[in-house]
Amino acid sequence: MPIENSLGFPVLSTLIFLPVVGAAIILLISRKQESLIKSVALLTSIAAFLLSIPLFTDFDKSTHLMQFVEKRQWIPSWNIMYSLGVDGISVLFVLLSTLVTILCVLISWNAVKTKMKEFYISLLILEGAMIGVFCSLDFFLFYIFWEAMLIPMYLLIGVWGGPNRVYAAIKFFLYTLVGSVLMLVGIIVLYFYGGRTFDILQLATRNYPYELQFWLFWAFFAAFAVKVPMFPMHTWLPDAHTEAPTAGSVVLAAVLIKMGAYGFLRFSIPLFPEAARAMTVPMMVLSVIAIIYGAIVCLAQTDLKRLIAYSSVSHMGFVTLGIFAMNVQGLEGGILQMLNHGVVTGALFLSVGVIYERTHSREISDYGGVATVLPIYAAFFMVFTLASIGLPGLNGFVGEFLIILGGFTASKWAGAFAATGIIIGAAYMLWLYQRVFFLQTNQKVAGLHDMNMREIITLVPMIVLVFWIGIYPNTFLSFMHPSVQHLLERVYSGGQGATYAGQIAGLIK
Amino acid sequence: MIPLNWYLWLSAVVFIVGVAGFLTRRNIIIMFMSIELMLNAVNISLVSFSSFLNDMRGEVLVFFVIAVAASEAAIGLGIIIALFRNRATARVDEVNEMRG
Amino acid sequence: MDSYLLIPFLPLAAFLINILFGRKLIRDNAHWVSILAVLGSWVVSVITVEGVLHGNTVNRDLYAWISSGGFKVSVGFLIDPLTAVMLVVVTTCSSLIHIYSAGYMHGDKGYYRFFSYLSLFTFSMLMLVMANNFLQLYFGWEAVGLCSYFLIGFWYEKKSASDAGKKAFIVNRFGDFGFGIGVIMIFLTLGTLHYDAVFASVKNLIGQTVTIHLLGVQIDLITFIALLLFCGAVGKSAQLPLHVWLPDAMEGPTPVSALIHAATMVTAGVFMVARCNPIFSLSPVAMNVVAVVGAVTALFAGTIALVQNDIKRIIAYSTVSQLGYMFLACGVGAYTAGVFHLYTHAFFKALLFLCAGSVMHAMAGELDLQKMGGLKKHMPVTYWTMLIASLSIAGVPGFAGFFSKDEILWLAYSGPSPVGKFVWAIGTFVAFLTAFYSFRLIFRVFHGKFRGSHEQEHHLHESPKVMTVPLMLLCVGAVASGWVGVPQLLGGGAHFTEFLKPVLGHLEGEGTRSEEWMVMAISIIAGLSGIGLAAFVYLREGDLAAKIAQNFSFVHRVLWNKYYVDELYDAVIVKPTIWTAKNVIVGVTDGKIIEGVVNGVPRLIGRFSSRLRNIQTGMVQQYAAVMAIGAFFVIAAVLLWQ
Amino acid sequence: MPMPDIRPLVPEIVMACLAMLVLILDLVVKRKGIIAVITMISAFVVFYALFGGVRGEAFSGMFVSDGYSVFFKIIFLISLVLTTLISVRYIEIEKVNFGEYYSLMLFSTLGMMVMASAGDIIVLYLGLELMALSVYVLAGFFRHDTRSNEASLKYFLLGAFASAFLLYATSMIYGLTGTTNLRAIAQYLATHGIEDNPATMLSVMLFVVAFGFKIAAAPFHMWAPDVYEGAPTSVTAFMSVGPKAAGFAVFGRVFLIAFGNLQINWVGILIPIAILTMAVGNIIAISQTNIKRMLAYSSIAHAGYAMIGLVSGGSEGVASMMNYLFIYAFMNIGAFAVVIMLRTEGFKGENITDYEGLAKSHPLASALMLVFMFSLTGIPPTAGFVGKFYLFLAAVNAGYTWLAVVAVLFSAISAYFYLRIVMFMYMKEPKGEVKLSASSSTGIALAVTATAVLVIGVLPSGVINMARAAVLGF
Repeated sequence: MPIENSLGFPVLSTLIFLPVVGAAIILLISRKQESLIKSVALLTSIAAFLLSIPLFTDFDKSTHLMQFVEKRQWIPSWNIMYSLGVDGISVLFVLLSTLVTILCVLISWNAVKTKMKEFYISLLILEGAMIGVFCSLDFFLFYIFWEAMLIPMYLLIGVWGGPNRVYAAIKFFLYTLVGSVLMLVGIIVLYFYGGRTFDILQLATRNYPYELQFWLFWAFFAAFAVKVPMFPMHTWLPDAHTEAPTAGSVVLAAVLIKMGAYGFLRFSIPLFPEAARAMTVPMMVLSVIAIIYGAIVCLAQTDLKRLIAYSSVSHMGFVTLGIFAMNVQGLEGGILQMLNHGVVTGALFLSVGVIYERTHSREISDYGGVATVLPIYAAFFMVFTLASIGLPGLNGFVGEFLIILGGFTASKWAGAFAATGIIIGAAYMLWLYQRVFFLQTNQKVAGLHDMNMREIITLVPMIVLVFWIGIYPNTFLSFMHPSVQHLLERVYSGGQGATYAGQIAGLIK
Repeated sequence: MIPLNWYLWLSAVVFIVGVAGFLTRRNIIIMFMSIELMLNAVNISLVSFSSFLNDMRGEVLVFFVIAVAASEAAIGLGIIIALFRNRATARVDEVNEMRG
Repeated sequence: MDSYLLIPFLPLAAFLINILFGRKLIRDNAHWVSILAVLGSWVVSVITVEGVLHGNTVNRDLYAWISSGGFKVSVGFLIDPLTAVMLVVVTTCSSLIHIYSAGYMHGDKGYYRFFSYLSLFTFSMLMLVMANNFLQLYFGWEAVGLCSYFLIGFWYEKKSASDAGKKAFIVNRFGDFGFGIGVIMIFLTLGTLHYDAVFASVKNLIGQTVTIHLLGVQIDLITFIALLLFCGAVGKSAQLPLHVWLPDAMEGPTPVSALIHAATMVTAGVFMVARCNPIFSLSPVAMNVVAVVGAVTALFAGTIALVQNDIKRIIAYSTVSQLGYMFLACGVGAYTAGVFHLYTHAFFKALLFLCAGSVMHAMAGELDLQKMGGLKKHMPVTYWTMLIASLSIAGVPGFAGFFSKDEILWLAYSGPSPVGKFVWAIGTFVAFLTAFYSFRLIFRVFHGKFRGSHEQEHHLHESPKVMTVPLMLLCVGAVASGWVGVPQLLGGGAHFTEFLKPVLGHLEGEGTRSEEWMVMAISIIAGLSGIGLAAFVYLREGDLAAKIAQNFSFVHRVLWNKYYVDELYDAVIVKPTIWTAKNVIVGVTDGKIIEGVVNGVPRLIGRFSSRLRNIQTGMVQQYAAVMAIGAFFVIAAVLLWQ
Repeated sequence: MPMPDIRPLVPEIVMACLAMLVLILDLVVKRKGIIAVITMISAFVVFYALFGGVRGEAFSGMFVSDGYSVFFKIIFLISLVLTTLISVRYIEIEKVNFGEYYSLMLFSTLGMMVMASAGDIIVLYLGLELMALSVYVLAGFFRHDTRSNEASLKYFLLGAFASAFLLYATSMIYGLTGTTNLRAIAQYLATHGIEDNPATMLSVMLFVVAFGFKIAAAPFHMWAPDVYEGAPTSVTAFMSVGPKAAGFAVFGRVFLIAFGNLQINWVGILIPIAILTMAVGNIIAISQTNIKRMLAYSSIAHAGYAMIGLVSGGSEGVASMMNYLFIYAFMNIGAFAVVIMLRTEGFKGENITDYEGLAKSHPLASALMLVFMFSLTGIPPTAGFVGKFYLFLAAVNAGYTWLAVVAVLFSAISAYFYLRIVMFMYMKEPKGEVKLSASSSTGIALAVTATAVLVIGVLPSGVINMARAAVLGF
């Protein structure tokens, strides 16, 4: 039973639809009033962020139950409810989404010059859909948001992206769609087995036969693994990240790919606990491959954004490793690392956007000596680089450490191999930093002006988060404890798959 | 009395002749005639069933079929004429502007 | 208010002030902020150490850092005698080097940046030594590595400098990989990361083993943990085989080499091993590994130092060698001796570096021995201080290095360690080498005729007061710091050992007094003969050194090229990894296989589509035929199926 | 002989009268716009008659007015109104602004209505021919355009060919059961146990062929691309919705009522046909360059999806199929409305590349096209998703999970060619200036279809309940 909304107004609905309303207002503004369009977009995103702050402050950290719940009849014919709520796993991502949108609006302020109206409409609708994904407690509603997100994202990449944007956009769309539709069938099958309901919380209390769990796990896996992306379904990511405009890359990195991992946490594991337990081994193997593979690929990249994109593959490998370690540290580390990755990689893409706006080049070899020309920028980028390679005291470390701890608990080999990712991580990030910021000043960057106030304001929230999570992660970890505990109770509540999973786990330990 | 089967065989044979004609003849008019042949094959079997079953429905349907065939003929010929005016051909294999 | 908190946080504040306001507002006054902060730390440290001397140790958690399930770790501080020693070393050296830097770095465009990094380093190092748990130790461990990265690559426009910084960081990561896993193993087996709890319960692990399935090996659990932890120490303290970063690290400004790569950061490994002595002591295997690695490194680096011409690199190899000495001590169980050497070494090695810096200052950045000579008359202060430092490192009696080195050698010789005699022999030989190369440096730089260009000669001058005063102060340390640990044999009180005994225990050597005299005599002889040989080779006219090099050209070449270790790593690790990344992973796996499927399936469908559309010929009769065939199949299927 | 109860027939009678009235009015009214308005008014009148009218059977069960038929008739009327709206300007541009156009549409709608209500194969046949004959003419309405001629001819020849199959099947089932009434056939088959009779199966399969032709299911779909491409765009829009829905209406009624007991037998054939239909439609559509032809293939594919509902059977299956056709009417005609706007004087605008950069010059039209394309793909929150979702729901419910998997994979493939239009509109630079033949009537059609697509996408309850209620009396 979820607990009542303590705020007295439907905060989640407002959060979802406020950006949509903002988009509608922009729709009515004349195309020529560019600054008005931008201001409305900015105000809407700030309003949404302010509105999401109560989720942070009024959240009851002592319970795993859903909070700020709204539940209304929607499509009674199929027993579909309009049902929203957040728990310790999802609440942080709602906040991240609202924050990131503001930053995206800010970073696009001068970068987007064509079809500005459509751009901000897409961005705001995307925000609404993202928040919807994290809040939905009904499968149908969830799926609607999950897929609806594709439309604005497709446009963001395809319309405002780089030279190869069309290919990247279609690749992104089809890749994700193929995964999602399989999940759709899975959802429908679950609907019938779960007593004709789409209510996620109800479905998560039932026990399904192992055979069914097995197939549904893989159906859901198709959707989530593509989104994460897990090896070997990752190749859409570098193209999409690289070709997308800065705001698109940021949203993709910061929020969108978190949804895959979120899906594992919210659906795959609680709905199919036995299958999830039995599948720990392949999942962990894939995660570890992703960590090392993604990192090694980074060593061979010559494109700034592509490198960061591949580093996402590696970092998300940590996340999935943590999730499928299926213990407190792994799960909490995984969730925290999702947040961290959102902050850090989002910030890195924001940073790349800053310089891209000036040089219009993504080639690493076009840079060099940027630290001399743009010292403030170099400092910001350095912090994010360090966070990305998991320096203690910054956010990346806490997540990665917990994940490796959890992974090591589950399987020593997984933990050990994952840790090698940190070595390679340092290598490629520092190499990148060296090639871009150090060495003699490249003629192409000489004379560029340093970050302006708008850009600094864009990055400061990320810096604050990097340090906050790094120095006092308990603020964020404390949100998760009850929910993760509850999840683990669900996973280990026994069943047919347990013995099998036990055998496998014994083999690899 | 001639057994029902004979009628049915006749009907089937005529129908197949109609199908074969439709598939092989290139002249649109002849193809059209083949369709008429197929319809008449159906008529044969309907009438014979009707008589065999002592039921009026079959014969009623036959009348409808004849009537529809007549209107079909009118429209069909109209279409053929329109085509002939524009293309000056009645060969069906020359009418393949749209394909793929 | 616990005043000890000021020790790390004053430098942190200085860092923040400098990094935020340094570029625009503070600029050339950046050193004031940092120096005041570090002097403040020093004062508080001294007061705190005073407290420790009176038994006021501190062990307190500041706040819960990470807690997740059963995993709980705090930010907390432990101040016990071992920490106290480190506090003295760190704050003293740091203060002096801060002051020295104000002169040395004067006029550099990154002035504020330099001082903010120095402050950050001081903060990190203090967090490292004051940690009361492994994770915070790890924090400090990585943070000092970061500062090292920043400072090595301080002149980032130079490719060699930024390369060296990167190398230092990455090589250290290899060590930290083991260290991190060691920490995780500690948590998994003992359920906590706090020192007191870990050290109290580590005995419970005796007899447990850990099996590495895929390799089919069974290892004693404590040994496993100890060796993993030691991995970290190997990286941070530049022991074999992860020593390669330290010589390159000399690309950084000289005060940095003195502070980070001689006095403090690189000794963190020794500190950690000493800190973890309850773990190491339970594993004879690990102890022997530590001792042998230390000894071999000492020898290895000492031999390389013989032939190098870059003055900073010589001192760097000397540092590697001396660090090996410290591990040698720890490995034979003489933790106090190791820490004692750490303590004395900090002073004389920092002094050596600062003197080298002073020489560089005079030589406009020149580092090559072959272009120097006869500097004695131009820069007397530098000469005398450096001479004293060299005497100290050579183990000449009365100087600080003598006491610590002698204690190590004696305990190695007499201690219970099975490898003790072996490492003693190496240690003694290394003492000879050390004396030789140190004095080679002195003689080549300060004696003889000047071999550089005229402009350089014209430019020669003694460094300003702001630099020479710290030299002189350090000089006092290089001589007197050893006097706190004068052995009983020489009538001293061995106060240092007594002070650290509660933390590190005390190893009693088993031997007669005459044996003890003998060991001491041998080490003195080794040192003096080294000096003598150096004088014989380098003070005389004629090119004896070149002739020797010629006659042993193979050995010389191997040593000159540092045993080709860098080349080996490049060929075995760096190049293959990059090659694999480019040609296998990106080229084949990602590019051909995965992308092949991803793009291939749609392409296949597309091709199939353009084939399939040809069925639609536009011919009505073919359409009808398809229908008829379809009908036939439908009917046939149904009838056959029945 | 008493007067039969003809009240259930009132809508059809009204429709017939109005159609003839339009034909006559054409002689006196010069402004054809008025005819269009009258056509639409007729549709609303019939609509009213339909809702206010009496349900029940007439002519001893030969004509059935039940929820099922009413639902389909609503689809027909909607497609009639929408098609009329988009035709007004179009046939002016094409210079075929004749009144017959509208009366033919009315007649064909009448034929469909009769089909939907047919309780007897004879009535079914009559309705079908009335619809077909009108559409043959409509397809060839551009008398001077060879492509229109060709479309008309192909449709006519193949249509007549298929009709012959239908009649042959009818004669066989008549011979076997002695009746042409659907319920009587079912009863006879059930009581006499001739379900497994080869002749019965032959007849059933011939029905599959005939109806498969009407709904353009592979391999009986071959006419569709050519006819859709050659016919006037407005007629194509009409054909792809109305007659197709009518085909499904009779398909459903004949197979689920007359051959309901034989379901296990014919499902085995319909499943491969459905899959083949989806495959052919979706795959060949990828390589099309003419938008009408692409939409023709897309329409084939959608028939494949709708067949899933038929395969699933039961009230849920049928309801999902009806729901889908209802939604499809809006989204497809909406898409055609945009296509039709590109046709201007001297510019055909049928090529896919004509859409390049459309978003720059015509953002609103592009946005609407985007909505329709995503709806056809089945991406929420559009109606197309709801339609597919219901179909899959029914399929899984009936145990055809694997069929749902196949269908979703094909719908993922379909995303490629629908998105290509969006890509051309939004992600390419315009080559030349493209004008749109905007008119208020097209505008209304677009507004209605887009609203419907989005509203049903978010609030589908009404439509679903309507479809479910319609199936109840079935």
